[in-house]
Amino acid sequence: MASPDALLVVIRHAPHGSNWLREGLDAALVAAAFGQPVHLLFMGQGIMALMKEQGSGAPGQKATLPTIDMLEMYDIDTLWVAEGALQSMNLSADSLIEGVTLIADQEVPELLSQHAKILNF
Amino acid sequence: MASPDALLVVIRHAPHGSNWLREGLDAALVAAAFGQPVHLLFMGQGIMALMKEQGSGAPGQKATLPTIDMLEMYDIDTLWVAEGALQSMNLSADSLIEGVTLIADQEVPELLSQHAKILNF
Amino acid sequence: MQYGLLVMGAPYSNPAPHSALRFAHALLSCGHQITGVFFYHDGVHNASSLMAPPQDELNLREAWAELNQQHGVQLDVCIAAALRRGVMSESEAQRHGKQACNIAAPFELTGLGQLLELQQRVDRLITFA
Amino acid sequence: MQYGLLVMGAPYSNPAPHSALRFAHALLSCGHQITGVFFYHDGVHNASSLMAPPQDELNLREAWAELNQQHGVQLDVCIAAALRRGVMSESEAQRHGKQACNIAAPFELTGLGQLLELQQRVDRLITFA
Amino acid sequence: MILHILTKAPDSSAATQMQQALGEHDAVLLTEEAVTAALDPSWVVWQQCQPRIFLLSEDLISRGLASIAAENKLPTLEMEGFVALTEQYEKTVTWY
Amino acid sequence: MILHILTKAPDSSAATQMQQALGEHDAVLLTEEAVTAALDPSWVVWQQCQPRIFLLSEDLISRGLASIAAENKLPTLEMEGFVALTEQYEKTVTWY
Repeated sequence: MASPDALLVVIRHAPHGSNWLREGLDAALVAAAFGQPVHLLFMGQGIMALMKEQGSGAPGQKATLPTIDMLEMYDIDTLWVAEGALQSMNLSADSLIEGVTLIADQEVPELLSQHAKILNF
Repeated sequence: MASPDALLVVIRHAPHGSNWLREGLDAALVAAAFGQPVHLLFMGQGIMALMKEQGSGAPGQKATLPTIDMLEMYDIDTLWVAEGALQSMNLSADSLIEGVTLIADQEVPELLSQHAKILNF
Repeated sequence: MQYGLLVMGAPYSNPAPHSALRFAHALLSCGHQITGVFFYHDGVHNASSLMAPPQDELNLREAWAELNQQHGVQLDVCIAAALRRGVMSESEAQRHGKQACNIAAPFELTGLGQLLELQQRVDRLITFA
Repeated sequence: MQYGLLVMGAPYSNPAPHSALRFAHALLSCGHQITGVFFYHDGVHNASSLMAPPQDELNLREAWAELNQQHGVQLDVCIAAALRRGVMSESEAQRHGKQACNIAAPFELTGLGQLLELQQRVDRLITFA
Repeated sequence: MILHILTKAPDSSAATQMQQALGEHDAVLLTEEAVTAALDPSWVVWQQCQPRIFLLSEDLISRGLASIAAENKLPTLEMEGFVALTEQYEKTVTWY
Repeated sequence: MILHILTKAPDSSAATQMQQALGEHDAVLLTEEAVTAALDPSWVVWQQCQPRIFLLSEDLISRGLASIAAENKLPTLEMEGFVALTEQYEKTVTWY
């Protein structure tokens, strides 16, 4: 799955709380548009970006789900989620959108080492 | 010590990490300059503002200690520190500047309720 | 009742201004008055007239200005916090030898004393940060 | 070696720009080259020409500009992150019908692609956030 | 009697500090990131502050947590309920 | 082999995430707020990453923690040492 020339974008911030998530996803989309293979790893509160029932925010605050849905159009189809993070948030995988790949926490260091380029948001 | 017309300024952020500490202390100084009695409560990382050995930051980043020293000139002489916070940071009172008043954690709710005005930084 | 709001988060980087604005409209529809909004810390960016979010996102500066125009809510911006962060009125720009400015009426650059006065005057001061 | 820096914190609200600047000078004194600095997220405020900190504090915009003038370090600012936060060049100001602008050379508004290109070109990309 | 407004997650230092400051008759409103407390009904503040602790409905919805909050039978408020709380409590303190 | 740069306190979620991402041969540099780790020699990452974990000296000094770090015999680096680490490790990841 991981390839040495792929970019790993790590997403650690939830929707609405800041602009980190939005700007992290933008970086992933632009890299993909430039033809780079892109993989996403969701850690901690970043997992909230994958909640399937999320709506838009207060008036004028964009929803994240449409951007997540766009990932596939850009050939970004690897969305890793560390199992431990899910558990520590008391979330089950059923709450998340489809197409997410659960990985064991111990695999996270390996993932990072397999990618030559990493951007951490 | 607490008076119902006094302003309680709560300081929860450490020096250098953000501008919360600086701008919280500014609010305390301005209130005192306007003649309001002002008390300070330091919680969590805010206690770091009282470290007696702290220097200035990177070139161009102001030190906090000179501002702390100014408090007395503005008749702000009540600096409360919750004991539990000190302990949970593994700090002893010896590391702090003089003139700090240690209080038990259980007294914190009482302090807040005794002040009609609170600003939380 | 008379309310005052203290806003300390920057638009887009922090949900606080959005929450504050929603709360303000709920206050008004419940029949309360808003004496003033004080922008402090990163909240000073709410006043920037150069803010240009994508068209499908709310322009917070405009939304605050509307609150002033329709409900007479005073919009005060802490001058020290603003200057440090690059938010500057025409007269401050002149004083600092700058060619441009990015804050204008209905926002007013003012001292921190204004916040303390607001806190004294209102029945409730609510912080959004 | 060739280094690139990614700066994502705002001056005064975050120590990241200060750390980045110290690191940049250490790099140069160790004999390395800095190809470019990319400002993203709240880091775009580093480029604001209206920033006016108290005189005893460092003006970060000036410090970055100096790095460009003395060592040819390219200073790129993400345009989408900047516009949303009220950081705007003269040409963008015209396009958006604004009366003023607050970013000028040696800072350049550019797309995110520039960051990815920088990451490809350099031996090391170090993030300050 | 104070209304505490928490805007950060239950595992944040802001949440810890709020908990230390919480008086016996105080109330708590969970907004913004703090609504993730809906995922953790065993969070100590739920007990400590019952029945005067509420989640802001709009922030639950935007984060996809509304149905989880409903399943866990957690008390929610609309924006008007937030206003009503600030009427009722003379002081509010925001923890961020 | 990755150099991890932590800029937030050891009890932050950034620190937790870094710890999860830490590979066997990785190194850690503690900067900015992260230098408060000097107060807690029992922090699990000190053991996990020994002998490849360092505190940035300048940030210790500005926070008044230099003598505590010295008492606890914790390894510190100057800015030039930070540069040397980035030469040595091909990738760096910053946790903030």
